Amino acid sequence: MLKVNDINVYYGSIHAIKGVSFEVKEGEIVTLIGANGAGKSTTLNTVSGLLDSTTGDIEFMGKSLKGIAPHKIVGMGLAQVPEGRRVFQNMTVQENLEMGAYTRRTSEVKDSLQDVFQRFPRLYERRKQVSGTLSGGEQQMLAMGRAMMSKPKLLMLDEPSMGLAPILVEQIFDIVKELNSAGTTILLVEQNAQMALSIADRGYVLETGKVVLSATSAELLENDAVKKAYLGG
Amino acid sequence: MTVLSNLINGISLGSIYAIIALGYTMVYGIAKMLNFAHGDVIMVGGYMAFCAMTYLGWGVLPGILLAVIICTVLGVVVEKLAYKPLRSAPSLAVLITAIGVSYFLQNTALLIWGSDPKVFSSVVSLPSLKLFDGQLSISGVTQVTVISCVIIMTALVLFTSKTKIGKAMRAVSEDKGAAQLMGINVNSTISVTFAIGSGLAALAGVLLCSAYPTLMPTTGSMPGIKAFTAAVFGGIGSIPGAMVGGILLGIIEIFGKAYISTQLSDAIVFAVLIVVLLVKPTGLLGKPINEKV
Amino acid sequence: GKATPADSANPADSAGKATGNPIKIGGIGPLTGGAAVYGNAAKHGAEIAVEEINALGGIQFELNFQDDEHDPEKSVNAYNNLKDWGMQILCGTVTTTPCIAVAPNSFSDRIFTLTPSASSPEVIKGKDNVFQMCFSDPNQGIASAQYIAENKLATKVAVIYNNGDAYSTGIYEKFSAEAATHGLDIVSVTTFTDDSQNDFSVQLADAKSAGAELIFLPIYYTPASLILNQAESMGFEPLFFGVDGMDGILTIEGFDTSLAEGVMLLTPFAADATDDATVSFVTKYNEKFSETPNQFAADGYDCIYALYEACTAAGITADMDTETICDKLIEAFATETDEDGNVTKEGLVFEGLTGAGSSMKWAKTGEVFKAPMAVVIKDGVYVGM
Amino acid sequence: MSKIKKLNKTTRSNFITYAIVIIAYILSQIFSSAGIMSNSLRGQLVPICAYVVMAISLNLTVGIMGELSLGHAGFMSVGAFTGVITAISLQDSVTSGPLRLLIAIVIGGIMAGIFSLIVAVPVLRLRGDYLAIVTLAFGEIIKNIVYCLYVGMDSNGLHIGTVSIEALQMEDGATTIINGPMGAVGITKLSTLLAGFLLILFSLFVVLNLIKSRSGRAIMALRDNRIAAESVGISPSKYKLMAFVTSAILAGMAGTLYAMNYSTVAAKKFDFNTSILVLVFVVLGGIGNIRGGIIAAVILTILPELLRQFSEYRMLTYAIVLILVMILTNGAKARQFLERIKGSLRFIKKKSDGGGAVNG
Amino acid sequence: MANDREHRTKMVPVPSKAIIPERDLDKTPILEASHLGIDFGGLTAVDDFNLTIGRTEIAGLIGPNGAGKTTVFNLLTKVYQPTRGTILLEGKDTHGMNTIQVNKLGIARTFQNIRLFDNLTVEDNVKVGLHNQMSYSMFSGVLRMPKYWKQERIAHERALELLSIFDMQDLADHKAGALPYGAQRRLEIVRALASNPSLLLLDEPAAGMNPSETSELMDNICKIRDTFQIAILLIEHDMNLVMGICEGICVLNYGKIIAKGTPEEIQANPQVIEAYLGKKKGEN
Ligand SMILES: Nc1ncnc2c1ncn2[C@@H]1O[C@H](COP(=O)(O)OP(=O)(O)OP(=O)(O)O)[C@@H](O)[C@H]1O
Ligand SMILES: Nc1ncnc2c1ncn2[C@@H]1O[C@H](COP(=O)(O)OP(=O)(O)OP(=O)(O)O)[C@@H](O)[C@H]1O
Ligand SMILES: [Mg+2]
Ligand SMILES: [Mg+2]
Repeated sequence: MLKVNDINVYYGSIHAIKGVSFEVKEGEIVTLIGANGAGKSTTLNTVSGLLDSTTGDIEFMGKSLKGIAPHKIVGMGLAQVPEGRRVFQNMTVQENLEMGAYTRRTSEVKDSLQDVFQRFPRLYERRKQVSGTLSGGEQQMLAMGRAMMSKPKLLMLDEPSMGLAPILVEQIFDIVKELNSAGTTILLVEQNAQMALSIADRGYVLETGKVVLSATSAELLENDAVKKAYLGG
Repeated sequence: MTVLSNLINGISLGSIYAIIALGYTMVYGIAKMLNFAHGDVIMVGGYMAFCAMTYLGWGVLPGILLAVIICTVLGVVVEKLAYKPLRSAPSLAVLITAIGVSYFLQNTALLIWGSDPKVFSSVVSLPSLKLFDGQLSISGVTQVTVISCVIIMTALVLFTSKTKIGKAMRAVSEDKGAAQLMGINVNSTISVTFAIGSGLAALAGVLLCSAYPTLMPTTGSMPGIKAFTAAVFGGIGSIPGAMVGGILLGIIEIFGKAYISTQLSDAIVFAVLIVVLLVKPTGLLGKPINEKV
Repeated sequence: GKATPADSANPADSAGKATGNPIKIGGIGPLTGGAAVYGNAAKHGAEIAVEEINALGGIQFELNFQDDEHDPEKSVNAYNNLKDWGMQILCGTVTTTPCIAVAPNSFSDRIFTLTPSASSPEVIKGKDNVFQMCFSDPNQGIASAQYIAENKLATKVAVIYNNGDAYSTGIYEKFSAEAATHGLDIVSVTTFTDDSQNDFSVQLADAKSAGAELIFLPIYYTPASLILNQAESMGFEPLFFGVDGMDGILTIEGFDTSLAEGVMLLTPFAADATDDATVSFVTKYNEKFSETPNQFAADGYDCIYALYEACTAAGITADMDTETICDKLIEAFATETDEDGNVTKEGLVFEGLTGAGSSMKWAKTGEVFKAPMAVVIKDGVYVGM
Repeated sequence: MSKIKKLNKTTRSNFITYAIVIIAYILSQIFSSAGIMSNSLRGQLVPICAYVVMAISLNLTVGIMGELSLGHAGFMSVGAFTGVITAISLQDSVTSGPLRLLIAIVIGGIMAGIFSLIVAVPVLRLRGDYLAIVTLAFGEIIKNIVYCLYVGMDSNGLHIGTVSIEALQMEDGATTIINGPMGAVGITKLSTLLAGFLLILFSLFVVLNLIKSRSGRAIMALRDNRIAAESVGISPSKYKLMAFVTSAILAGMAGTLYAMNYSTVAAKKFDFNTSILVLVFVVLGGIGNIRGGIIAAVILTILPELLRQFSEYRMLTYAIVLILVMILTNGAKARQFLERIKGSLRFIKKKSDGGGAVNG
Repeated sequence: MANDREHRTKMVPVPSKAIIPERDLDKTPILEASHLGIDFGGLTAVDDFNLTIGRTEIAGLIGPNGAGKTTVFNLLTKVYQPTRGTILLEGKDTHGMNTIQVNKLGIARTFQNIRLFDNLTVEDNVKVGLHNQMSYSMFSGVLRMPKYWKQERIAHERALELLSIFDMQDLADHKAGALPYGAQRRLEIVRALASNPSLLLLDEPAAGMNPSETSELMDNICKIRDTFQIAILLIEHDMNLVMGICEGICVLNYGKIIAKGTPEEIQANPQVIEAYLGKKKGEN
C-alpha cells in the first residue's frame, strides 16, 4: 500500500533522513521505533507531503506521491496524527473534528462524529470547549479523533500515547487494533516500543536517519539490541 | 440636536473606516499578516470605478463591478507573487513586503493617472434622509455605507463560522501544516481570503470616494491606517469588532473635533484609543488570549 | 560644471548663439507622494518654458528636475545630487519646508535660487541669493483681510486652515492679526491636518452655528473642493474666500464647478485668462500633459522666463562659475530702494503669467512685488473683481 | 586571525560589527578628504548615521524585546525638538559647537526616555499588534502636538505657547525656535560625521553589551517565552521597561543628531512613514541582527539616490527592489538554497581544517 | 501525607561546592496546600486539594487526563490565582503573590508542553535560570564593571556544572530550539534547578522518552534530590517512573483527590485502578 524507497530529507543543511526505505502492506500495522531524533517524525511528515525528499520515491496505492501537494495526499486516503497534537486551538472540539472530515461530504460525517464521541466520551463532554484549553491528554484524544474523521485508508500515528494516562494508552491501542481490523492500515510511531510491538505485525528500527533493522514484531521483541535500547532492559 | 448631528457625522465617517477595516481584519485574521497595501487596493478600486464611469461612460453598477473584479484579481495576483514566497518567513518580513507593494501600487497609479486629484461623482443617488423637520440629515452615501457595512459584516461572520471554506480559513490561520493534514488546500484558501479582502477593498474604495470625492494616488493610505487602527481597536481578527471599532473611531474623531479641539483632533483620537486599550487590552470585542500553560 | 578652456577662450559670443553649452538649471519639488501635484505642475511648467526658450536660439537652458517627496532631507539630497550634476542655478524648491532646508545650502554654495512657490518669509530670510516667484504668506494673509474689509464682504468671518501645513498656518496667522485691525470679527477658527482632510462636517457646522457670513480658506484646492462639497450637502451657503493655493479648483477632473460658484480668491494666475501668453501656455500645457495648468505650473513657467530675462540682461553664459552667475543674477533681480522708498537701483521688471497683468519686481530681500488679483468664480470661470 | 577564532562566537561577531563601522568611517573620511566622494553621498553621511542609530535602537525593541513598534520615529521627534531647543538656547552660554551638540544629544535622549516612560504603561500591558497600534498612536500624537507648538527665546528665557509665535509676546529680536507646523527653524548645523560615528559606536556599545548581560538575557527570555521566564523569577515589567526606555533614549539621540544636520526640521518628518522606514531597515537586516540592520540602513538610505537616474520610475523601482529583496532574503526557497550553500561551505571548511582541531 | 517521613540520607558525591545551596534541613514541610480550588467559568478544574510535601521528598501527582494535575502546578506557581484555599511555602502564605515572587520563595517548575527560550543557547537558557542568583545592575552590565565579569564567570561555571547533571555540557553552545525533544525536556529541568528552588515541580518529565531514557531520567531525578537536598513533585503517566521513585503519591480525578499513599497502596487502590491505571497495570 505504501512504499517508501530510499528517501533523503534535509532541514537546511541537516541531513535528517539518509536513504530510508520501508513498506506497509494493506491491512498491516507497521511500527517505526527509534530514539529521540532518529527521524521518525520526519519520515511521517515526508510521507504526508509536509516535507520534501530530495531523492527517492514514495508510492501510495500504486501512485507516486512525488510533487503531490499534502492536501491532495489526504484526499487519497492518508491521514496523520501529527506529533505534538496540533489541534486548532481556537476552534471548539466539535469544529476540530469537523475539520478532520474536510475532504468528505458534510452529509456523510455525522456517523463518524458519533463514532468518535462514543470512543472518547471525554470529547463529547467538552465538545463546545475551545480546544486550546483542553488538557494535554484531551488534546491527544482530539487529534486522534480528528484523524479518524477522514476515514483514512492509511492512518499514520506519531506517538499517540504520549502524555496519556495508562488506562487511556490501553484504550488507544485497543482503538488502533479495532481500526485496523475494520480495514484501516496503520503506520505507528511510538516511544513505547513494548506496546507498539505488541500490536504491530512488523517493525522498523530507525537510528540517526537510517533503517538499521527490520523484522516482525515477535523477532524484534526478542532481539537483544532492541531490548536493550528500546524496551528498557 | 448638534450632539445628534455630530453623532450622525461620526457614524458616517466611522462607517467608511468600518468597511475598510472589515477587509483588513479579514486578511489579518486568516493570513495573519498586516496587509499595509490594503489602503492602496482601495485607491485602485476608486480609480477603476472612476475610469469606468468617466472615461468609458459606464453606469454605476457596471463601474462598481469592474472595480471589484479588477481588485479581486489584483489581490490574488499580489498574494501569489509577493506574499506566497514568504509563507514560512517571519510575519514582519511579510509586513515589509506589503509596504513594498503599497509603494508599488501608489507609484504605478501616479504614473498612470498622474498626481492631479480627480473628483469622483457619487455612486449613490439615494436622497438624504431628513429628520426633525430637516434639522438632521443623513446623506445617501452614509445610509448605503452603514447598510452595506452591516450586510458585509453579517455575511462574513456567517461565512467564516458556517461554511466549509470559511472554517478552512480559520484552520489555516491557526496552523497551516495541520490544516494541510486535514486535506485543506492552504494556498487556494489564502487566495480566496485575499480575493474577498480585495473585493471588499474595491467596494470600500467606491464608497470612500463617494463620501469624500477626491481621488489621488495617496487617497488610500491614511484611511488605510485609520482602518487598521479601527480593526485593532475593535479587536483584531474579530469581524464584528472591525465594524464596531470603525464606527466608534469615526464618532470619537468627530466628537473630539467638535467638543475638544480641531487642532488636536488626531491626537485625541489616538489618546482615546490608548486609554481604551489600557482598559481592554485585546480591543473591544477581541477575545482575551487564553494561553494554556 | 567646469568651463572648458575652449569655452573660456571666447566667452563673448556664446551668449547670443545657440551653439554654446546650455546653462544648467536644477529643479526640486515633490514628484511622488502626497504633494506630487505641486511638484509635477511646477516641473511641467518649467519644462515648457525651457523648450520655448531653447527654440528661440539664444541662451540655452538644460533643466534637471529632481524629486524630493516633500521631505526636507530628500530635498537636500536632491540638491546635492544636482550639484554633482553641475547645476548652476536652482529653480526650487517647490514646497516651503523643504525649501527652508535647501536654501541655506544654496546660500553657502552661492548658487542663485528662485523658488516658484515656497512662500514662507523663512525661505528668503537672511539669504541674499534666494528669491521667490510667489507671494509671501504674510502678504496674502494681510491682503485677504484688507480686501474683505475694504469691500465689506462680511463682518463675521470663519477660518478653516490646515494646522499641519506651514503655508496655511502662515497665512492664517497674519490674516487673523490683520483682520482684528480692520474690525473683522473672526467667529470661528477650526483646523484640519493632512491626516484628517476628509471630513469637514464639524468645521462647517461650527462656522454655521457661529453665524459666519464668509469662510476664509487659506488652503490648497484639494481639501477646498471637499469643503465646498460638504457645505453644499449641509445646505450651508456662506461666501468662500480663498488664496492662491485655491487656484486649480476649477480644473480638477470631474469637479462640479457649480459648487465653486461665487467663490472668491486672491490669485496671481487664472488659467482661463484671455491674454495671449496665458492662452498659449495653457494650450501647450494641455497638449503636452493633457491637464489644465494650475498656479504652480505657471510659477514654474515664470521662474524659467524670469531667469532667462535676468541671464540675458546680465550677460550670463554657461561657462561662468556658479558664484559669478549668482552675484550677477542677484544684481539683475534686485530692485534697491532707499529709506523713503525711492528706487535707487532698477532691477528686473518681469511680465509673467503670474503677475495678473502687471509687472513684477523683486526686493533685495528676495521678496516679489506683484499685485494680487481678486477673482470670483462665475459660471465656472474666473471673473476679475 | 587565530586569536579571533578563539573568541566566543558572539564576541567575535560583535568585534566584526565594530570593525565594519570603524572601517566605514575611516574610508569615508579618506574619500571625502580626497574629494572623491560625490556631494550627494557626502550630504547623506550624517542622516545615514542617524538612521543607523535608529536601526540599532529599534532592533532592541523589535528584535531583542520582540515587540512591534510602529511609532519609533515619535521618539526621534521628541529627541530632535528637545535637542534643537537645547542647542539654540545654549547658543550664547556654550560657545563650543561640539560640546553644545553633545549636551543637546544627551538632553534629547533623556527627554525621549521620559516620554517613553509614559508610553511604557500600555507597553507593559499590551502585546503584539495592540502594542504596535499604541506606538503608532504615540507617534501620531507627538506629531500633532508639535504642529501646535510654538517655542521662542528672548532675553527672558524660553517662551512656549500653542497659538502662534506672535502670541508668545517676546521682545524684539527674539529667536524663533519652533514655529508650529513649520517645525524648528534657524538651526545652526552642528552635526558632523564624527559626531554621528561616535553616536553609532555608543549605541552599539550600549545595545551589544546590554544583550550580553544578565538584563539582556532576561529581555530575550521574555521574548521567547514569557511564562517560562516568569517561572524562573524574571519580572516582565521591569525588563520590558528597561529595553523600551533604552531604545527610546537612543532614538531620541538619533533624532537630535538628525535635526542638528539641517537648518530646519518639521514634525511631519517623523511620521508613520519614517517609523516604517526604520522598521524596514531592521527587518531587511534580519530581525535581531544588529549588524544586518546597520547595513540595511546604509543601503536603503543611499538606494533612492542611486535610483535618481530612473527619474519618474524611481520610487516604483525602489518598491520593486524592496519586494524582491524581501523575497530573496526571506523566501522559503531562497533560504533553503542559502542554507544548503552554507552547509556545504562548512563541510569544505571542516575538511580543509583537517579534523576539527578548531573546535577545542 | 508525608511530612513525617524520614528524610533520605543517601548522599551522592557532589561536583563542587558552588551548586550546593546552603539550606537548613529542618523537618518543617516545604509546601502545605490546603483546600485549594479553581474554577474556569462553569468548570471546577481543581477542588479541595490538600497536599503536604516534606523537605527532601519525591512525590508524585497522577490522575487521568484532564484531572487537573497541570492546573495544580499552575496554582502552586501562581500562573493562576486560586479561587479558594491557601498555599504555605516554607511556612509563608503565598496569597496575593505572583509567579516571580513564589519562584524567589523557592518553587521552580517545568512545563508539560516544553517552554524553552528557543533562540537562546543552551547555556544562556540556564543562565536565565540563574538570573536571580546574580545581582549586578544593568549599568554594571553595559559598562562591563568588575562585578559583571566576576558574576558572569561564576554563572558560566555554574551553568556548565548544572548541565553536567544530564551530561549536556557539550551542547552549551547549541540553540535550545534545535535540540532533540528529550534534550529539551532535560534542559527545562536544568533551567528550573538553576533558579535555586527548594521545591521542583516536574510536569511529565518522561513524556516522549523511551524506556531506557526514562530509566536514566529516574536516576537523575533521584540524583538531583540528593545533591541539592530539595523536594520534588512530579506529574507523570509512566507508572514505572512514578512507582519507581516517588515516596508518596497523590491521585487526582475530576479535580478532586481520590487517593493518597505509598506506591504500593496506590497500585492496590481499586478506585485508582478503575479511574486511572486500568486492569492490566492493576494486576501487575
Ligand atoms: N525543523 C527542524 N529544523 C532542523 N532540524 C530538525 C527539525 N526538525 C527535526 N530536526 C532534526 O531532525 C532529526 C530527526 O528529527 P525527528 O523529529 O524526525 O525525530 P524523531 O525520531 O521523531 O524524534 P522524537 O522521538 O523526539 O520525536 C533530529 O536530529 C532533529 O534535531
Ligand atoms: N484556562 C483554562 N480555561 C478553561 N479550562 C481549562 C483551562 N485550563 C485547564 N482547563 C481545563 O481544566 C481541566 C484540567 O486540566 P489540566 O491541564 O490540569 O489537566 P491534567 O490533569 O494536567 O491533564 P493531562 O494529564 O492530560 O495533562 C481540563 O479539563 C481542562 O480542559
Ligand atoms: Mg518525533
Ligand atoms: Mg497536564
